[in-house]
Amino acid sequence: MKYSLFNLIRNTFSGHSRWTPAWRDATPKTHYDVIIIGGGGHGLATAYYLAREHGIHNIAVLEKGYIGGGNAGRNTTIVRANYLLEGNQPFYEWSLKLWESLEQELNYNVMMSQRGVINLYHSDAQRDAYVRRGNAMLMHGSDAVLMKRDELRDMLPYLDYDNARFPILGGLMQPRGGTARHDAVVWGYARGADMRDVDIIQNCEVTGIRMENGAITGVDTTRGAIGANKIGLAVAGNSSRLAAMAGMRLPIESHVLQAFVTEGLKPLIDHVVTFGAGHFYISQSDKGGLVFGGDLDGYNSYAQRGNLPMVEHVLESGMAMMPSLGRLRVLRHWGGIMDMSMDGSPIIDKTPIDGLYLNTGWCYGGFKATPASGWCFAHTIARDHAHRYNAPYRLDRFMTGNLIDERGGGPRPNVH
Amino acid sequence: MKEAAYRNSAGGLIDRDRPLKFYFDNVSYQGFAGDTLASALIANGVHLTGRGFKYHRPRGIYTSGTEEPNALVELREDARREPNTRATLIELYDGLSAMSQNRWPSLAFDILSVNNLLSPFLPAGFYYKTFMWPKQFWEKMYEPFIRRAAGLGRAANKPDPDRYERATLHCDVLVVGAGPAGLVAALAAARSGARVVLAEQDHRVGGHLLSTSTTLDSKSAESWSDDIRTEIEAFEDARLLTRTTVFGYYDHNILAAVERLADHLPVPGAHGARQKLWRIHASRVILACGAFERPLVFGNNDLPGIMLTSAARTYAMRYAARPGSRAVIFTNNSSGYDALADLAAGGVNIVAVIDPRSDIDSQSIAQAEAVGARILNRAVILGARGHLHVRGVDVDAAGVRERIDCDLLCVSGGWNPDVHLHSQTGTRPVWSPDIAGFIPAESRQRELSIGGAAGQFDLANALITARQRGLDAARECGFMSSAFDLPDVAKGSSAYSIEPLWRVAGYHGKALVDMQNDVKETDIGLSAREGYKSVEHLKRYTTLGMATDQGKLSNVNGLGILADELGFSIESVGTTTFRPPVLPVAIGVFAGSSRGQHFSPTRYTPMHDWAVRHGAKFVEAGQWLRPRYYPRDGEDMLAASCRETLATRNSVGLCDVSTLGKIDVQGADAPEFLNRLHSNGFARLPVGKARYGLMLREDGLVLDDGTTTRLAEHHYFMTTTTAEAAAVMAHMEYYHQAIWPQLDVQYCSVTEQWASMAIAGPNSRAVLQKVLTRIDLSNEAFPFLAATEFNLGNFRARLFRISFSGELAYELNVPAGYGESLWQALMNAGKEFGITAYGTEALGIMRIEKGHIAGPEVNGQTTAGDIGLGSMLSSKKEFIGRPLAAREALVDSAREQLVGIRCNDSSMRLYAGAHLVEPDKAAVIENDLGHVTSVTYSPMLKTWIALALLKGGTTNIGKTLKAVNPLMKHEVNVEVVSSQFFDPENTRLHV
Amino acid sequence: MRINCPLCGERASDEFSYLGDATPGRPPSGASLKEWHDYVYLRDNPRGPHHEYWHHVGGCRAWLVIHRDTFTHEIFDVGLACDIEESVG
Amino acid sequence: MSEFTYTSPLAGVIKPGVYGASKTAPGVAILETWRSLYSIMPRNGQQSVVSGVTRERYGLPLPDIGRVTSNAEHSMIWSGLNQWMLAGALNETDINFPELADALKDMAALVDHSHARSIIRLSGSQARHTLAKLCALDTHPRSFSSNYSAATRMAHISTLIHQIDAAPLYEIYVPRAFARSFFSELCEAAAEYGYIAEPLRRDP
Ligand SMILES: Cc1cc2nc3c(=O)[nH]c(=O)nc-3n(C[C@H](O)[C@H](O)[C@H](O)COP(=O)(O)OP(=O)(O)OC[C@H]3O[C@@H](n4cnc5c(N)ncnc54)[C@H](O)[C@@H]3O)c2cc1C
Ligand SMILES: NC(=O)c1ccc[n+]([C@@H]2O[C@H](COP(=O)([O-])OP(=O)(O)OC[C@H]3O[C@@H](n4cnc5c(N)ncnc54)[C@H](O)[C@@H]3O)[C@@H](O)[C@H]2O)c1
Ligand SMILES: Cc1cc2nc3c(=O)[nH]c(=O)nc-3n(C[C@H](O)[C@H](O)[C@H](O)COP(=O)(O)O)c2cc1C
Ligand SMILES: [Zn+2]
Repeated sequence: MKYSLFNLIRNTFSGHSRWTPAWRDATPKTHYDVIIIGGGGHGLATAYYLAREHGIHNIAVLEKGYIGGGNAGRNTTIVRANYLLEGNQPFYEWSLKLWESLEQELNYNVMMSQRGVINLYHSDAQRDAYVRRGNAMLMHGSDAVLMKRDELRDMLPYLDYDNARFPILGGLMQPRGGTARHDAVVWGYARGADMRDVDIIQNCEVTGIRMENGAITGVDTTRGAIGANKIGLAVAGNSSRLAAMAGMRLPIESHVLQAFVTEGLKPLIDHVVTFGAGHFYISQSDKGGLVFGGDLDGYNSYAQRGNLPMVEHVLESGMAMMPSLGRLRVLRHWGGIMDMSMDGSPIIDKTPIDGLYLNTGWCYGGFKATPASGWCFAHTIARDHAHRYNAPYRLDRFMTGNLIDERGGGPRPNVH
Repeated sequence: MKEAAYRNSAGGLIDRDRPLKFYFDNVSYQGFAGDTLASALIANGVHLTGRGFKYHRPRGIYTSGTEEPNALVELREDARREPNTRATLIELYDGLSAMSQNRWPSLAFDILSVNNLLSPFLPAGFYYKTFMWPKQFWEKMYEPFIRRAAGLGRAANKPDPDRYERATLHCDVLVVGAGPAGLVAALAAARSGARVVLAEQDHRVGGHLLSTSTTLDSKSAESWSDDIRTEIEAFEDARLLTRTTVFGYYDHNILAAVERLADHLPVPGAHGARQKLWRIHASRVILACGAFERPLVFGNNDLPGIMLTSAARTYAMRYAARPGSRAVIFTNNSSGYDALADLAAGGVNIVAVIDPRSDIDSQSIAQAEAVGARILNRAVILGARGHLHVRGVDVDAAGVRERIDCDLLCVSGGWNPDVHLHSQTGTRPVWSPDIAGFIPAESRQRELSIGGAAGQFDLANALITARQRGLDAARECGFMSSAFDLPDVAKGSSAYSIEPLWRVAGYHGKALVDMQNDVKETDIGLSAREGYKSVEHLKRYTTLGMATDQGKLSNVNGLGILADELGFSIESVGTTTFRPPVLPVAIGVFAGSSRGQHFSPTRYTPMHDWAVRHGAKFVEAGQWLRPRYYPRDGEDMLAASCRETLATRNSVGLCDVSTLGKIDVQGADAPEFLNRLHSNGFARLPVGKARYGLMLREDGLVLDDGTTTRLAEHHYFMTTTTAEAAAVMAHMEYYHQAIWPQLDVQYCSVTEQWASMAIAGPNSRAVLQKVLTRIDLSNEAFPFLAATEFNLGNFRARLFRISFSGELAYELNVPAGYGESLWQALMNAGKEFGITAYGTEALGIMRIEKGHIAGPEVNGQTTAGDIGLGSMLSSKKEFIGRPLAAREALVDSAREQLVGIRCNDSSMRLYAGAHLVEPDKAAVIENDLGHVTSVTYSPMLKTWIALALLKGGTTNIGKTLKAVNPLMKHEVNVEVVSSQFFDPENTRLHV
Repeated sequence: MRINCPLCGERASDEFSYLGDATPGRPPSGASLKEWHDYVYLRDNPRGPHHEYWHHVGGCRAWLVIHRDTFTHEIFDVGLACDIEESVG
Repeated sequence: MSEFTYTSPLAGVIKPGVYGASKTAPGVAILETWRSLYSIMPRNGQQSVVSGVTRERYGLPLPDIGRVTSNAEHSMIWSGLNQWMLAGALNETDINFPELADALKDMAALVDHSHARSIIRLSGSQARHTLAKLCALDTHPRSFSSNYSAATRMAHISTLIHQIDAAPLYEIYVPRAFARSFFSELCEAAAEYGYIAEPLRRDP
């Protein structure tokens, strides 16, 4: 059923009893042209674009739990395209463009809100690095604004300008950056895919990958074996486990990243603000909670649960950046399992196994990538070669040295 | 000030000798010490305390504890304003002021309550279906409106003026909750001699017993509890923390608790913190957190004047405050009857008990008869009546409808054991049909629940288990003791019995499941119909359980209704995930004292005070503070640093370089170790010589650079950059310990031991010679890269002839405590040459003039070749990073490589971060050739110069390019030159 | 988490820094580029027991090899990296 | 006598007096001290030989991990993996470095750290509670007592702590550059109990 004000009103008069499911609860068929493993944003978007752009409809998305229960459902919802390197910026700019018309495209309000993303800088070296990056963004056709301390003070009066250990000197802002309602993105893509006949199968964990003569034939799942010509992995933090089922080792480690939300408040923070002297970033959700996060806990984990030292560390940064936060209360904090890659950039590529495609390495930046990731992955699966936007995201780039290392952290996933 | 009309004249745990004045919405009232804000409001007959989140329906005090969804207020004012504070948890203090929130213009008349009328159009998730057209309207109109309407209280807009602290506690046994179960368990463990911590969020011990007239060994609950408290506190190794909520359960039995040291005071005392964060490391944990009473879901169940039965009992007994005069009880379980006598004793006239069950045990019936209340069985309340307060209820008793007037409606839907902390350990609670609630599952950590938290609602039995668990926990930690006698519990109640009722069929009005987030019973059905069937989807689609109470009241009812809708059992529906904190916790306390200047420690060099006295401006270099420049009257940074540069290049300058990392390396295999660490060779470095070294990471990119000096056959002294000092040390430790432990090498950081100063410039030798009178500093005796160690005064010092500035220069290291004195001596000695202290800016100018790389060039993305050091990769030996440095893309000659650039027009300036394009090309990425890394004005060349990373590197020398900086709306033509701008032959070094 | 450092005893995990998988052995001299690539870049990354390097930076500065479950975070064993490497040879 | 003067890292920062909540009965005493300090790192397989040398010279064998051997003047403090700190007498420079270096030649690396650490003596009835705010070490007498040492982080700073007696009296070794930050955190932690502060009694 189309979502519109008209239909909302019409349904009101029938006591909202006629709304149809946003997506069917499909039962697995015996065979699909394409199986996407992972019902997160990326997996569902991939299925959506496969159906919409490439006319493939015999598709299943297999999700071990409930759709959106992975990182798609636990991220801090920041959408931006403020990358430095040539390998990254065109992809993320394309993603941002897709975001800008996503609600109309999906007929689902994902509450994309271009509130502006501001990265603070605290030293001349940091400023220079931001100038380099801002210029790269502009040269790629994105938007970027360098803000001086006084301009920031007017715009973000609540920051600590006067007693900070690392004084705020300015910031790099991307006005088109912002936030989106994470769950709605998942549900919107699920609904869109479902309308194009994609089977969304929840509570269906893939436990094995079937191959014959080096080519994919299907998967084993907790709901039985399912045949497939092609399989796309979009399982974020679980990528290594799935790849292992196909006998592959990946340049990926799984790490826990925590996020936090406060009690609901009247409007306080209008932008997304990122602290440059520690790991901290914050925005306010439409519901009023301040949503924030920081750095990885630092060790490999599949627990979706972090530990106290990082909680303290994140909030130290929060207080250092914005000392009026002191009396607001943390309502809840949780963790998600990040697919941290060896250079901090993603991989969207074919694998050496015929019919097996890989989408991983999103680190803590994959939410904003959702539309373009699905779009490029669908292209790669359908056409068997990369689109120009994901061409740099090759699996063999560590072998050739074509690294895409924005932070220069080297092969230590926990520092990216 | 109004009289407290609903205060009973006797009873209660309040101090009637200490009356307190307080304000709610600017009206003043009176309460007593011992009151909470909620109890004091009730004593004053104030029930309307807030408005619902979405429909702005009037709301009153619903509970007496942490689960309160409605009575949320803005407490205190100005910088101390605390939004969303639960009235039920605030201890009254004199002058307390609280405001209601989320209403306009007033609590009783709230404009947005039209939402209540519009509510049919605003079911769960309506916003996903609309507000999409026209596209621009979302950000300009809809969203700002939604945001203003959403949220509850207003945050303070000034820095929090209070202090916070953090501390760590270690114990054998942590007991959470000092209700009867926790008290007994803690006592048992403490008597065994174990180190015990007992944490209780209330300011008194006794738990729910304080709300009852229960007697133990014929003592009142409070005196029995206080006796145990006294005994526990007498143990040297036991510690009772009151006003302390344990809110987080982390791995390996680390728990987090917040102690509210001053929230019951107008302001914290001098030197006192507002709150303290405890990190508790416990060998064993006993959870005795009790249970929460469950609401019932029927029409208008959110009207003020409706509250949990246990809350009404608490107000009546503990606070001597009458929550109403004429009460109806709606209960599906025996505990509702247990409260009757206490309510009646508290002056509440109970007219009827509405019970949906057909069989009611005789004990319960007797309890009702004792207070003269009618029992209506097989009965439910269809709806409550009233506008701003409940005035009556519509009852359906086995098909017979009846209206009963009342001003208090007490509900009890059964009890939910508080499994929150238990569930945080990564396990999920399990359904117990016996109590119709979730109880703890098997433990993942060394943790057990007792009492109400374990679903044990029989006090006498709970105490027996509590004692046993306390003894067991202590024994497991190696402490033995025997059981002790437990009190006789006056037995007035029946065994707990319940028949779950998730919702009343055929109710009228709205039936709220989550009162704070305004989730209605119908929303759950809608969610299920629309495919949001998983509990997690239900939660996210409807926001059930996402409010500040995190579903403490609403979740289980919601699950029950969902299970009904889907035709599943409640256990197969399961719970959502429990997350810390158990109760919302102030951000300030997590940060403790680490805020403002205390956010991160500051490192000071030995010469810091001298620099302060001489007017230096400082710059942060990691945690260090370094003198940046030493302005003289009115100079700005550029003028000062140019003067410092010229003084150095023309005569002599002195620079504090103590922040460089310094590592002492010794041992038989020291030469071999250094050889493996560096891309160039160190094994054959002569004793008494320094050499510039380069280190790669294992992936072949540059890690760091620095000089290393051989002090003796098996003794080297290494320096690193300031930024990478810690990383290099850890890198060495890793390779030595984890990869090559056979190497006989010993090393440690000596960064802190040495004050280091660079003395540079043509007159540096002359100045130095005046101080180091006994060393021959002539070029022959002490040439470039020479190093020596010697006695100076009563200490050892080291001298190196190395140069970052490109001048004749030395680095002198003396023990840190003598740094300032030596510095002063050099300044004195240099007076005749006009010696000038220079800071990091001048240092930067000189290094760029010389084309020396630093942080912007060694940024983790560059290879040795990129930064012009390709020749430092030895082909004769193995070293870390060598194999992977050879990857095709890393040796591609088209990579961006180090060059110098300068402005053709000396009046034009350059900016770091600009990109390079051909002069006639546009600033678009297709034309991008590289970027500018480090920029300075060169006082020697009298123009702006820069280092850059440029595709093709030095093959471009002589070309004209354009440095484009669209971000700063700037561009300028530049010439590509060698990165060695000044004295490329290094003649000045060797004089 | 609490880590039982063989030298310092039990300490909170924030005194330690983490490096990663301790299973792969550093390739011998003369190893191929592929071997180096696999060593530096590829990981098993299991959900479950995992041998990993931690550094007691805030304490004794020993590098440790910790056998830890990446799902439950349970620690089975902690050893000094130098002892383990020495015994491997 | 040297023509050069020593400056303590806390010079001008630590001022004698009584501070914080309780001026009459302060619970904590903070005293700046000085000792010469040498770190001793035995060569591979030389630990017992080195221990023999230090026993012979000072009566101080290398202690076990986490322990300290001491006599009236000196202490030998375990300070980390394969590392011990020889601490000289209070406020004296009494260890002959070249001589000791010679005695340990080819047996151990000896590194002068005398200026690398700021040393704070901490005592008083509330010393343990104060430490609980600075570090996560369990200072209960059952876990940590006289002649124990630990390398641990306090207020984000890597430190070495040595418990001297059961009073308790502690010595905390703080990297020199961090001394001021450490001192200010220490004062912040002790303020609740009140504290006496005393600067270095005499220069080395
Ligand atoms: C705390 C946190 C904050 C973040 N903040 C941001 C941010 O602000 N901006 C941003 O851009 N990104 C952010 N991210 C990153 C972003 O959330 C992820 O990169 C992105 O969501 C990953 O893609 P996904 O949505 O497809 O992954 P997921 O949602 O994790 O999808 C993977 C799915 O695969 C399923 N699965 C796994 N194994 C199997 C199996 N064997 N069989 C079947 N199904 C399986 C999982 O259950 C899961 O649902 C953050 C992440 C976290 C955890
Ligand atoms: N339905 C009922 O009749 C019912 C309900 C609850 C308790 N009880 C009776 O009480 C007996 C035992 O009571 P109990 O001691 O288990 O519960 P209790 O409710 O008396 O005590 C729990 C205590 O824990 C404290 N607490 C809860 N969470 C905390 C936290 N995170 N941090 C610090 N303190 C926390 C509470 O403030 C309270 O004082 C039961 O066996 C039963 O007889 C009966
Ligand atoms: C952007 C965002 C906002 C959130 N806001 C709330 C909130 O207001 N209340 C709440 O209880 N949880 C909120 N959550 C957290 C979720 O309840 C949940 O913890 C998170 O999605 C992870 O799932 P899990 O805890 O079920 O594992 C929010 C999560 C996100 C990502
Ligand atoms: Zn250790």
